[in-house]
Amino acid sequence: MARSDAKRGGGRGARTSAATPPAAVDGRGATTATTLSEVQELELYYWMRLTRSLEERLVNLYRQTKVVGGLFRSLGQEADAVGSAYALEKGDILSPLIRNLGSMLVKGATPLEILRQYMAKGDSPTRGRELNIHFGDTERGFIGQISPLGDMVPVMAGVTLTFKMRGEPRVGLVYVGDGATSTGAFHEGINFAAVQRCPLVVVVENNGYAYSTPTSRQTRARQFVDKAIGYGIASEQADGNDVVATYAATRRGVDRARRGEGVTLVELITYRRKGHAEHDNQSYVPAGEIERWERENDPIARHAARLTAAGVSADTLAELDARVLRELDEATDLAEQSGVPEPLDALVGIYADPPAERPLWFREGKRAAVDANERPQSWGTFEAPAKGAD
Amino acid sequence: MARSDAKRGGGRGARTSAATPPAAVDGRGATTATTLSEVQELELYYWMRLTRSLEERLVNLYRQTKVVGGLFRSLGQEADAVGSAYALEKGDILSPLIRNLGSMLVKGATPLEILRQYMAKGDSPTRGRELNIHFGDTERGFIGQISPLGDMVPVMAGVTLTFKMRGEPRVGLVYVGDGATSTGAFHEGINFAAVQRCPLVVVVENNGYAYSTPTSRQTRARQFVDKAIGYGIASEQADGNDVVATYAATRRGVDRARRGEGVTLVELITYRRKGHAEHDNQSYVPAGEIERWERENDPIARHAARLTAAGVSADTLAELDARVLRELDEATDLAEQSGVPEPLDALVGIYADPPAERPLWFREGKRAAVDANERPQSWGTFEAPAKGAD
Amino acid sequence: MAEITYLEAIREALFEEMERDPNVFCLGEDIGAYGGAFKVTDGLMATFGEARVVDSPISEIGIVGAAAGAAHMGMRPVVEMQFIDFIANAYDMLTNYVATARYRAFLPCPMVVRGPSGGYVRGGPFHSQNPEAGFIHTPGLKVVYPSTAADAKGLMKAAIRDDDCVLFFEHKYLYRRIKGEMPSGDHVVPIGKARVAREGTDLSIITYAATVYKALDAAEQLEREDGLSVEVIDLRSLAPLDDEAIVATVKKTNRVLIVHEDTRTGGIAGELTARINESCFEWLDAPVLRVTAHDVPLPYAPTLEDFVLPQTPDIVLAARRLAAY
Amino acid sequence: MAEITYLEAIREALFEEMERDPNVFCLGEDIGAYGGAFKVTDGLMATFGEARVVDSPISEIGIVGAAAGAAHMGMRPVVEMQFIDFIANAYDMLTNYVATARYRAFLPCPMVVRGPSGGYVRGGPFHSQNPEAGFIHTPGLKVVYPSTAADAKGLMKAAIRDDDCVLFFEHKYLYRRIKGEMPSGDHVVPIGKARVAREGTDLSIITYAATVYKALDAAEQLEREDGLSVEVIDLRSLAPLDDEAIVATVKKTNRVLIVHEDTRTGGIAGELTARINESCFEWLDAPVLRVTAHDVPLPYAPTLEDFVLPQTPDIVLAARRLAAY
Ligand SMILES: Cc1ncc(C[n+]2csc(CCOP(=O)(O)OP(=O)(O)O)c2C)c(N)n1
Ligand SMILES: Cc1ncc(C[n+]2csc(CCOP(=O)(O)OP(=O)(O)O)c2C)c(N)n1
Ligand SMILES: [Mg+2]
Ligand SMILES: [Mg+2]
Repeated sequence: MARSDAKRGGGRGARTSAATPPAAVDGRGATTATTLSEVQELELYYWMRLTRSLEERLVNLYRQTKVVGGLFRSLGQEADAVGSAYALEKGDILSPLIRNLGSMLVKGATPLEILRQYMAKGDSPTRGRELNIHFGDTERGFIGQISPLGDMVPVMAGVTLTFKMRGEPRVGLVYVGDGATSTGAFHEGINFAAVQRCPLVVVVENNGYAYSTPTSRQTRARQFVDKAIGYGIASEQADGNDVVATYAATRRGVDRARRGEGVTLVELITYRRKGHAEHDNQSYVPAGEIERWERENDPIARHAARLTAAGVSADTLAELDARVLRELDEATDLAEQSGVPEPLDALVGIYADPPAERPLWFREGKRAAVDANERPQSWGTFEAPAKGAD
Repeated sequence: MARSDAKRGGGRGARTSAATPPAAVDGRGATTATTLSEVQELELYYWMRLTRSLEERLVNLYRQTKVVGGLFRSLGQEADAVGSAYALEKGDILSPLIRNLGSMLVKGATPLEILRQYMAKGDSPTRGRELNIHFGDTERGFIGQISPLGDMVPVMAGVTLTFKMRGEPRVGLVYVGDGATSTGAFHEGINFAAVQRCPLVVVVENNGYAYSTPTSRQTRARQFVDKAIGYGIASEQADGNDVVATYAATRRGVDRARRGEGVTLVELITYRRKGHAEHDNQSYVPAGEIERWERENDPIARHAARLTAAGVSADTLAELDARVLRELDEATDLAEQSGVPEPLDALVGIYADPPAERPLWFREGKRAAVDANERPQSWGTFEAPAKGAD
Repeated sequence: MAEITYLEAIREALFEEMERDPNVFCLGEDIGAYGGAFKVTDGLMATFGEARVVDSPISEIGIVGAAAGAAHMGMRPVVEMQFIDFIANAYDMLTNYVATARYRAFLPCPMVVRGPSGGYVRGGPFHSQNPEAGFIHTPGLKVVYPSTAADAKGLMKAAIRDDDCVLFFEHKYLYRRIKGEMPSGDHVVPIGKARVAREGTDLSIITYAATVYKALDAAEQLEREDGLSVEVIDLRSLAPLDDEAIVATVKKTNRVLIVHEDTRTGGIAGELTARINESCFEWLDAPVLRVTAHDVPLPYAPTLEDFVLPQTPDIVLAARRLAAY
Repeated sequence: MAEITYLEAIREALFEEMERDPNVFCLGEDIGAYGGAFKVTDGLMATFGEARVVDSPISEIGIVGAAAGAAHMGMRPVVEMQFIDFIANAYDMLTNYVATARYRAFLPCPMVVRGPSGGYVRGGPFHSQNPEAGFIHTPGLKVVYPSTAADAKGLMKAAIRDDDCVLFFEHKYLYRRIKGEMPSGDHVVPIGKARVAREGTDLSIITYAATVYKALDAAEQLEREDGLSVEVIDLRSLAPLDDEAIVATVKKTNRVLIVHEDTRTGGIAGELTARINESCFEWLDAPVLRVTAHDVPLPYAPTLEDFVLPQTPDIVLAARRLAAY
């Protein structure tokens, strides 16, 4: 495939590409390769490692109470996020969910952005307005999610309808969890896209749980690909913990979309090894289940083993690991230096016109009614706010 | 089967049953018969004929502007409504849609109620509050629809969840059109019922159109039964213009539900021979399509032919037809005598407590601000309001 | 110039905007081949083709969401709700997704959601609603509700050109009953500006949509029978509200009656009263009164509907009370 | 008697009502085995079994609709929205189906929809909402929003026993911060009755939920620093409103400040102002003022959230202005 031209032919290209996100080529020239070069497989390794280490970094910051709000992990799901996003070309657009940090990184989101975002900094991508990885950049090709699940499916139907209307050879990809398939928005969106034959890939990340709810209480379908039949669309199913298989299955859907053959539902089977968010103790998970997935089916370990078997040296991988950490150290230092948002910025940009709201009269002329985190005396003993679910 | 005990064994039982709705037996004793006796087949004929003639009567009243609001026909779909409802037992509950006048009649709604309802009379089942056939009676076993399509699916999921929770051997049936399958409510409701294994039958009436929209623009699925796969539920498909086949297919779903085996999606293939409502001129229908269905596939004509072939005399059918007209004449006379609702009744029963709202101060003490149908002078020349779609 | 109806004025605006800007397209149930339940989009598909007049499945969440996605990509979708009542199905998509897009994600979301609204047509509880209150409450949305043919056209053009989401409520009672001449040229009515429908000095009636005509009739009668000079303000835009025009009329007449067809509790009259109270308390010679529908789902039978909805005699009675205060 | 938290008080009410009435059952996402995102329903499944504590798919339309169906059949479902923000997804089902069921079809619909609401918790735009305005606007629904632990319990019991649908908003900031003793016996707080949270004679603050505490703090400060006697009314019920209590406090103090955490435009303060204006215009010595959130989606960063939401100093400033008027 034509991806990351600039780095072809050099074994160390992967690391180069890692420093700056791969400059993927124009979608129009895209081939339909579903096999990958070693350089590309090393890129996949890098993105997965970056995802995991970045989340580990966030855990540290969370424990230091530097993260505002909840922290969401994709531990064990890095392959499904990275492999699927990697199937897109420049110009294509994806809409990530809370487990798709990896997809966003592949699409060019930077660790610095993620860190600032989680720490609610004033120079974060949403200037402190939105949580965690809820942000986007249509230029780089990802659109930020909102919390109500399923809503991004109709939105991405509209994004890809536009591609089709304009005759652009671009493709969209939207993620939904096993849980989110139960929403009306998912249904209306995928059905609309199917009827309109939008160039859209719908990736169902079946990670076994929606918060505490096992898949068996979410649907009676044997498997999520069965839903494709009811929508009259194509489907693919893959082992979501095999990054190459994930890539290939998604790529088939992407190619189909680009050929004008409409929607594909891709089911990626994976497993959520951490709780819904950091506060969740996973009491509802059968004993041993998590450990078994960790032991037998870690996507990074599996990919590393594949690379090693293919002759990649342990040093090469270790260097990539070290580079990831270096990059994260740098990003963390920078992120910690950022300031908090200026209160008055809260009133800017609700509309294009007027460009800002005026402060209410009882605030007029003041920076804010409270500069510190004000708390009524009558509220009694302070307890830390429960970290909300997403 | 155990239906209409009281009338078994008498060839003229059908007509007797027609006068008073059949006193169906207790569901608990229900057998699982999917074949019908001649008496029962005559009942089916009667209900279909009653449906059609009642609608024809309504057309006359509509032309005389005695119907308030739009008029909706089920011409050509009488078999799908009647046959499916006939598969239920006493104690079972169905939720009809706008094409299910026949289902309601089978469940005990009377022509008089329907006529009063369409004419917005004060003694109509909703006392003039709701349109056309939007009414119900949980005792007799039908729950009134609301206009937003799909909403009755979750509601019937809850009705049947209750049957299950209480261990009652009752079954629910909910109708949706081909168009309504595109709604989020349909999806969330059928999925919920599937997961909970509610004793629910979901009948998709595929009549080729949703208002002007052909099925091909509603879904890419080859057929609606394919949707059952995506929900992991059972399905049945039948010729909706064959009242006996419709009955049998639905009955299999009903029996499955009663056995505790959860939801069945029944697709009934039929055709909407009239427009969405009386005002719709069906300009979007390919030439000859309606005529072909009328000529080749009229459900009443087909059933009459079957009965005749089975030895039922033309006289028997003609007597049933005559009886229907007699009943309708009586009902029409009565309905026309009914008065309009008392204005103050508009304020009664929004809540159980308080039992009524008080008239606003500018109305206090007055029957109404206007007794006639007031119209601002400034509105210019009067044109009749467009009869709204449902 | 010939007069055209309120409905034709909307259609004319759609035609002209689609001609002007290839990014404008229409999306909705039965709007294409059939031309819409009320025929507002009649002829559009024949002129602009299926790609720009998209007949959708029955999926209000789906089409509002799809419009948002298209708007992010630079399109300017106009979505029809077959009846505005079904906008309730898209409440999450509109209030959570669309309204916040610019603020939380810097995503432009220029789109119009339009549909037949309002009562007096024997439409019953689900074909007569006035859902504005649930939306003016949401920062990020704009809401307009014209009463004249010229405003219907001019506001539709403004709505389509606005860089944010505009909910465009069309009063179905007015569709074919109201006619007007179209101002020549590119007639755009700015969002956020009220209109003085009638000048007066003794008291002000603030209203919008169909009840503008009831207010005008009442004003006529009050002038004739009571010698009262009544000013009638047609808000036209409900979000943002034209505070200047509201303050001006209050300071002029010192007596305010608000009339709306929507139910009473939580209707927009409350917000207007609060604003008047905050900004013009000293100018008020009487309490701000409101004539509204009763707090019930709108029933279908004529006697019931007419009782529940505000009528001209109600306005006359309330205005007299106010004038005598 | 030992104090329990606001959250525990809700749980206690659920326990007691489920014990009392076999028709009461709970329905929601992650409420069973997990006990709910905030653990409100913790222990219910262990006590009452899976049949009465139903873990549902992520389907707010589905579960609200199913609750309505069950309610028609004589059950008394209590539905949890994992965060109240997602009630927007069920807006059609609640406003069109549930709210009208009794009126249009004589179908009883006794059900409770409850969920964690409100801000001050760094929850961002979709985990902090106060959606009351969109629902008090709908005839047929009741809405309560308690501020104390005892009211949380007593109102939950009243809500479950009410023969219509009650939306029960729980302020998540108060969940574990507020404690109180439970009155003994079968403690039911009637819906539609406000509470005088503090007696005063110089001015009235009308509020509810978390801002009750901000108002109380402000009252304290105003007494200390200004010698002002401030009455604080905790509405508790937002639909129906306790007009009697509102009128009583206005006639007593003649000056009213309304405080709510919800955004300003279209918030409930408008309705309150209209009612006060209509019924007590002559008793008002000053305009009714309101301290509310700014009209923006609620941002996540503490500096932004604190700026957008109403704070004690805002109330103090506004009250001083009002007292000096
Ligand atoms: C409409 C809606 N309802 C409820 C929630 C609360 N919620 C957030 S995440 C979640 C579980 C999501 O599960 P799944 O879709 O499987 O995604 P996963 O977290 O497993 O990746 C729930 C219930 C929500 N965000 N949106
Ligand atoms: C949620 C919603 N959107 C739109 C409508 C307007 N509407 C009423 S009936 C109808 C077509 C229904 O078609 P289908 O479900 O196939 O039923 P049929 O009329 O063919 O029996 C539409 C679009 C509605 N009632 N509800
Ligand atoms: Mg999941
Ligand atoms: Mg149909």
